[in-house]
Amino acid sequence: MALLEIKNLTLEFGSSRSSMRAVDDLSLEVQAGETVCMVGESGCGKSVTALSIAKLVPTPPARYVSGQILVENRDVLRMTQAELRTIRGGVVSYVFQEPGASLNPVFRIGFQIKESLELHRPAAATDAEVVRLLKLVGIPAAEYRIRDYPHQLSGGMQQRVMIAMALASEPKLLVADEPTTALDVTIQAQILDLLRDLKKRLGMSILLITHNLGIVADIADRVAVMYAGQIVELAPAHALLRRPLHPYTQALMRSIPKLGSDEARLTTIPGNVPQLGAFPSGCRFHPRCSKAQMDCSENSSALIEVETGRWVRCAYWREGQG
Amino acid sequence: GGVDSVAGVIGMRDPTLGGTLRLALPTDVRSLDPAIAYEPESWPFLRLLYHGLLDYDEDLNLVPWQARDWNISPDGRTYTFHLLPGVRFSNGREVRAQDYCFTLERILNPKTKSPGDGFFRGILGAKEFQDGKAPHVRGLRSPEPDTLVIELSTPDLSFQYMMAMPFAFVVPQEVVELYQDDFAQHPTGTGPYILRDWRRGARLRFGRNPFYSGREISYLEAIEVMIGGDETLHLMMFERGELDIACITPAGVPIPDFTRIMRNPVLRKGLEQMPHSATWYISLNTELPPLDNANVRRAMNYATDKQRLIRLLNNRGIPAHGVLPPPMPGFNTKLKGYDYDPTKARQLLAEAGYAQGFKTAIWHENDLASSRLAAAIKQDWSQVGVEVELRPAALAMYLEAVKRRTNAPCALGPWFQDYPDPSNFLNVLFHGGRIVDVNCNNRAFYNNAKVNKLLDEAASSGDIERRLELYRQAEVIIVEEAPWVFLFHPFLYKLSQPWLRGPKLHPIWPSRFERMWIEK
Amino acid sequence: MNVTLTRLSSRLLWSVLVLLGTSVITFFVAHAVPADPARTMAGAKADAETIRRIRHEMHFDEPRVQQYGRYLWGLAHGDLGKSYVTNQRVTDAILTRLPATLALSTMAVVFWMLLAVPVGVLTAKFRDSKFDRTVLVLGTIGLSLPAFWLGRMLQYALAYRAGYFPVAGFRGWRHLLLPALTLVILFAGYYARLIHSSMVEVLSSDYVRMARAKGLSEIAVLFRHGLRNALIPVITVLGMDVAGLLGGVIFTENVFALPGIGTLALQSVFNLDVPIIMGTVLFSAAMVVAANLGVDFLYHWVDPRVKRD
Amino acid sequence: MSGLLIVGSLVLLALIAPTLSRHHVLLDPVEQSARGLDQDGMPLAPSKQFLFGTDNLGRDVLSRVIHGARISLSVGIAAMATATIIGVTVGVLAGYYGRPLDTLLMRFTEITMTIPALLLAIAFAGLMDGKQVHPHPSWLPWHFLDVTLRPGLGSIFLIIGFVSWTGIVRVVRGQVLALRERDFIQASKALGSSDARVMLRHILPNVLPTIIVLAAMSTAGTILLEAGLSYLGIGVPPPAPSWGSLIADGQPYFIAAPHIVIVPGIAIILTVVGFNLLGQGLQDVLDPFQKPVKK
Amino acid sequence: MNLLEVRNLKVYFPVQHRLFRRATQFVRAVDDVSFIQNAGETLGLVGESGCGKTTLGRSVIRLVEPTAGSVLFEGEDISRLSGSALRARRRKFQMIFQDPYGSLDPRMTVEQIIGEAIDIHKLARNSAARGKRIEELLKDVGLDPTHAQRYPHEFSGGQRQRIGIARALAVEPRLIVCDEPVSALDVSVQAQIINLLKDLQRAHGLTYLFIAHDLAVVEHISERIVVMYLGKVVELATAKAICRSPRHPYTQALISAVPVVDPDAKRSRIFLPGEVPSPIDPPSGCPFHPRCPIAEARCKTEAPPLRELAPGHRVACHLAK
Ligand SMILES: Nc1ncnc2c1ncn2[C@@H]1O[C@H](COP(=O)(O)OP(=O)(O)OP(=O)(O)O)[C@@H](O)[C@H]1O
Ligand SMILES: Nc1ncnc2c1ncn2[C@@H]1O[C@H](COP(=O)(O)OP(=O)(O)OP(=O)(O)O)[C@@H](O)[C@H]1O
Ligand SMILES: [Mg+2]
Ligand SMILES: [Mg+2]
Repeated sequence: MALLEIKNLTLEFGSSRSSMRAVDDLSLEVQAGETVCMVGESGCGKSVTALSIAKLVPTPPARYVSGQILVENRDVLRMTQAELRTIRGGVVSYVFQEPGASLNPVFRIGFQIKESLELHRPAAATDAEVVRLLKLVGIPAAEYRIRDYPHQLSGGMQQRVMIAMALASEPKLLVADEPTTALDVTIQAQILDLLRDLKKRLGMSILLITHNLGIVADIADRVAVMYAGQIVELAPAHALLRRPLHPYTQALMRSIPKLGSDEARLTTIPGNVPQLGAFPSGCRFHPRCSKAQMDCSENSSALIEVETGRWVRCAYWREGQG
Repeated sequence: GGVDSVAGVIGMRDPTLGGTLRLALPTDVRSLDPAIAYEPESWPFLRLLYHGLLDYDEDLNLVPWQARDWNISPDGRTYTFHLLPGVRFSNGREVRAQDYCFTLERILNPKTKSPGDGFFRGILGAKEFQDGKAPHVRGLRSPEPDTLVIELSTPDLSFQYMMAMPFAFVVPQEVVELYQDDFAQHPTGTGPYILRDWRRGARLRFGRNPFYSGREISYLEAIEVMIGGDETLHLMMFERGELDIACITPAGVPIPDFTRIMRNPVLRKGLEQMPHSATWYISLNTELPPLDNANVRRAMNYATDKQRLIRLLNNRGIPAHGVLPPPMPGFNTKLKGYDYDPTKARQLLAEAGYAQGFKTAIWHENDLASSRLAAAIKQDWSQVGVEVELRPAALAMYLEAVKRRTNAPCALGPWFQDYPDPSNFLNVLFHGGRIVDVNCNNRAFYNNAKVNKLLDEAASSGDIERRLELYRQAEVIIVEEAPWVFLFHPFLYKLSQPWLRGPKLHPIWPSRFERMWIEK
Repeated sequence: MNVTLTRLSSRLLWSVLVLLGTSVITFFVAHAVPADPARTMAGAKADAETIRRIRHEMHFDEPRVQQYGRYLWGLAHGDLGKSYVTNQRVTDAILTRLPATLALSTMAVVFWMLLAVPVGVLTAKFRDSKFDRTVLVLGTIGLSLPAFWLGRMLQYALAYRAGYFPVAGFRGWRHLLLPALTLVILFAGYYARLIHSSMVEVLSSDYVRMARAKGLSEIAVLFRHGLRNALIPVITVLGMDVAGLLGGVIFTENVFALPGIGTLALQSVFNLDVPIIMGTVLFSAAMVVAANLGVDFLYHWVDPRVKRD
Repeated sequence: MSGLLIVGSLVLLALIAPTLSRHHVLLDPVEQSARGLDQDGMPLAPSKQFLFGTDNLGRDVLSRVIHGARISLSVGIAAMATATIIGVTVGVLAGYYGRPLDTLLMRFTEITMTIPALLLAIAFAGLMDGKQVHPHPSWLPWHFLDVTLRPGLGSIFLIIGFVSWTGIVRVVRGQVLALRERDFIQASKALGSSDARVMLRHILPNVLPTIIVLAAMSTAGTILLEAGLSYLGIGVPPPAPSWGSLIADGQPYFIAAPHIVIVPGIAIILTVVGFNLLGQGLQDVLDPFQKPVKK
Repeated sequence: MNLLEVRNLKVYFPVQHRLFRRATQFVRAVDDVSFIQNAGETLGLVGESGCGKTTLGRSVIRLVEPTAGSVLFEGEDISRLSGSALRARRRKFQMIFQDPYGSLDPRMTVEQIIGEAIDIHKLARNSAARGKRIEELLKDVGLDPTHAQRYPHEFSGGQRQRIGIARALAVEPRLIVCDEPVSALDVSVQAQIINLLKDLQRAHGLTYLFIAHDLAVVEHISERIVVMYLGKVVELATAKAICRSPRHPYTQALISAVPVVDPDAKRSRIFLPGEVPSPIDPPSGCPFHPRCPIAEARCKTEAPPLRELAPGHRVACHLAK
């Protein structure tokens, strides 16, 4: 049984008259102990999907149009505020992109971690436990650090504190929304190592959001590629990186410069990422797709399982395959 | 005498002792030092604390107060006072005649900065003393501990009135010298009350003086004065029973609420009225054309509808036909003055060559009554072609402007008497010899040799009747020459609670709190 | 610690300079008024001779600069001079007026913050709701009322007519209720608005989302995590307003006849009582300067980020 | 935009007031009608003849309030303009050049802030007393430049403007400080723009929305300040019917004839609310554009 | 011939403003940096956040006042110029900013933004010529010239970056400092901009000082790369040399930390303990020694000079071979 099961989630922003569909009929599962990555360009709906898991998207302006989000088989979207609070932190914990902005600047980090403990493990809400957590995420001299304010820590440390805070409630699922984008490469590598290590030790599931395919290669078990509010390709990480099937995934991988490669020119995807609410008809990628056919602008294709565990949203995925 | 004054009291039952009188003042009294305080508002409080040698009875006659008796030498230059025995200051010491010498000398001493030194400059040797050429004033002597002799440099019958002014209230030398500049905070006098508490700008409390030994009995246990707020506010507090007297200003009741009170039978019972010794006028600067032309000035008088002005003030006054107000000795009932006659005004203007009218400005204080009057006068004058620019100003600037030579063409304001003698109006306000470039009280800058001569003669005349006659003659000329627009003489009012009893209104001492009592 | 000390001393130095500048300008502006303080002392009727003597006694006939020098000399010795009108020491004059102003300001600030904080937070939470819009309109009306007009109306209706409150004066805390209410009406809406917009920003911040993601209750999210951050920008405005109030609540004090700094300042201006004018202006300037310092320290307390730099 | 509606109709009313009077729709605002007072010289309560009653001199309150709009609005707007010009200049210079000019200007602002409007008003009123000012070197015969200072509207809006600019400085300076660091300013400098160009072409247009909002808000403030000064008796000289002076004249009557105070009071509130709403509305309209789009 | 020569450039920012005393503490954002750049060459600049890349880039074109050292542009020391002389020189060196949203005045149309450059240096004889030039520039950067009257907010991030490039090109500069021009852009757009920059370089003979933190991008576009750490240059070599055989331990760690898309690539990450120290109070000796996996005693005391280990390969490390 999946720990998290998103079924046909559709979410819109704005009033019902001028609604903009940010997430469209999205389905995704995360099994216990699994690391799933979501990749895609800016604004394609990754964060909104992630936040929906604990119903954290403010409504309004957002509206859940349809679908279910089952966390341990209970539908988050139909929960009361009190029930939600047990899910938030209790089952699903978050680590956000900008650690500096996500820690409350006016409280000591020890207090902020303890706050989590008090909510979900009141018995363990002690300084010792806080120190243990900080040590767990590799903060040196944790005993002294608990009295620090967030601004007194560097970005990498702040991110570790965030992770410690997320772990405090011993969640089953850690949702990390671009946890390393704001950090330097060397620090980013440290954080990714930490996540992988924690997952192994604590056996939790991770839903990791990124637009860096390198990170995917590093950490993911499965990958969901999103484009314009939809999942266009869903596959085991290794397979996907080896042999992307959707034209968008393929183009994306080609447009990334690779260290040590000798290409003179990068392959580009023509055109721009479509704006929210201005999605093209039919297949949303067709205006930029090199393999687009006549009917791509009319028929929106469904996500089809082309191999076991490999789903692609493209009718012509077979074209050009070797 | 003091005992007589009780006869002037309204009230059926015997006065009761005790109780607190609750009053309100718009602004703090400037000082409780009799040498400094020179505002009508602070005088009633000075009376609580200090007494002097002379006082007025209900008919404005001078009577001995803390003097046993007094006389003026036939040449009118030497005043002799004999002190009542056993009068004590509130610090317990008995008063000696020497204290009066000190008191008067103190006023003349420039260091004191008394605004009243002018009243006593007539004492022999005052000038030398003021200029620092003599250590003492020659004209002040105390041959016996209970005898005070004052010698003047020229005969002056009006000097007796100075001795009844609060400036001449006696103060003890040792206390003044102890506190010096701060004497006002520690007032010590011979009055029936002492200062209990004075939170500047907030409140003032008086309690009984244990050493008081005067002839009149005072009944109130305490007097409490709230400081701040305007008259309307005080009236509201009065109506809610928070005050015993509505307003202790001469107006007594704020103009806007007067009619309402008159129409309210309950409130009306507490309202007392009497003519005030004051005149409202517009001075016309006789040195500035076209006001240097007497016809123009007369025209301004004719152009002003005094009845309407009085109506604007809810009929709280009578039209003025001359300078002197009715309660003043020497008031001339025969003066006709100028009635409202715009046709005549136009005609006079045409004669003077101003058929088209002219432009002028009226300075006035920016209080309600003045503003109202000025606005009405502006409209009146515009009927005869005189275009007026109104120049309202706060008191300090108003005075600066109107007392400066060739500056303000017209100035609207009242003159209240200091003492009941025509010289207090005529000499001060119309004597050409007193014209100075700044701070000139002769705001019309009126200079008529004949008038000057009459006024000089009157001032030094030792005969009361002759004095008054000379003043009458001078006033006739002044009215004829019209350096003022004579407006009206206001009434005095007092609105008090039904339980408050005490002496009637008095043109010089409107409020004599020390003689009031609360009827339970 | 040392850094704080140097910072403090440099701030103090600047404050002194500001006060000095204020004193120069006030002194010369006050003396630019065409009126003679000597006559103020002598009263309306005094003759020219008396006034001349007083001018001389008071050194008013000296050059302006010399008079200012004399004033500064006194100031340097802690002597603010004496009132021309009442001869009271300026320091005493201010100190006797301070309690009324202080009590009124404190009461008003406490009440309006008690009102504005929950309203501001809740309107931010329920943004664009009917409640929010009503508060916005009421708040706008509140800050659009002329203080003296509102004071008079309240006084008339609630004190004079209904008798719920004393009409005026200052004999106890009950006398402060109505003036405080006036100030609350004037300020509460504005502060609710201020807190609202600051709170709206805070509510969209990442750490509030984080607090929700932790599973905190909405009350804790709003008032523990949100409010403290939302108050940070409000502190500056509040500091300046409190300074302004302490410098004299001119209209409200005037309407309710409260013996405060405002009435003192007002009267001194009308009387051209230069020492008191200087005193009250310097006092309110000192309040502003002190408020700035206070705000700085409050910032440190509320916002730990400031401490480092 | 209810603010715009209120302000617009008030301005319109102010503009056509003289015409209305000429056509006897309104009465003369300064005429002291003999019928306007009762037997005891008291103002009349609202009636058919005088819709909002008469004031203490028997003048029609309605006409005075409507004509008062002319004065109060023009004082408000002129003072706002003065304040805005000073405030924006000081704010932009201080924010753009930074220390030490910033420190100097901000201290100066602080000093100005502490000097009471009241004192300035009284001093100005005195200074404006018919003095001649020659704003040119004495050896130049440019007498057409001479100004005679008169008390009146001009001095009132100068005073109010002069005490109101400090609030604008803070906001403008804050914005400029933030703008100065923005990359497009750096880009313009990199292109070789002079400081003047940067300030006029980039800084100013970008603070303009704020300035407009501030201007609307400070008009509200200046109208209140004028009313306050008039209430204290140092505002617009009589008989010009500014709202503040209407209240000032009427306020002693507020027990006996409350309409004299209430009507202009409501006019002030309406106007100030109007300008405040206008400001808030403008903020909503202009702001989204101003904020950098969220990354 | 070298176009740009930076000699011992230092940029210190005062930390504390004190009233009458000189500031006592400084952020040593750029600390004694020297390098030479040839005309037509792209020099990459990498390093961790806060190591002074932007400051260096900005001080080269005098947007930041250098504290010491000199910047020779075409042989002329521009760090000493001021006023109109500097302003006239500015058309020779331009900048492209990281944030395409913040670097365009939101209140100007595209035509005004690009036109400003032309107006300041009076590069167009009349308005027709000006219009034509703008049209040309827009075409050059791949934008639709009919969009000239639009405002920046009507464009996407990539398009905005193109406008910024067009503005820089308008004055026909020789050197363009590109401060992370693609970091804020989507992965797919990033490639478009990089290709565009390369095309323009070829067409106009431009010289780029290219700042980025993504090593892969820098390697792709640059001929040589400068690696900075705490305001100092730690390694300078050709792009190939830096990426294939880095010699400084920091560069080595940096290269090893770059995530690689290829799932089969074998990973041997060098773990760097600790965080980047504060530039206010940099460590003594070699600034990298507290995190360096191979540091020795002398690294703590002795600052390593920039040594030339191979032709054109300079490294500031005592131990590098
Ligand atoms: N509060 C909101 N109101 C309106 N639209 C929103 C809101 N939050 C998100 N959106 C829109 O929803 C879409 C999806 O946003 P989301 O944050 O999920 O993107 P993302 O894939 O996480 O992008 P990024 O990589 O930039 O974080 C975007 O187009 C965004 O503009
Ligand atoms: N104007 C300034 N005043 C004070 N310190 C500054 C200023 N600009 C930059 N700094 C400091 O100088 C150091 C170098 O900053 P710089 O912006 O050059 O780094 P960077 O390498 O570009 O970083 P990033 O990769 O984050 O853009 C940083 O510590 C920064 O805080
Ligand atoms: Mg996101
Ligand atoms: Mg940078």
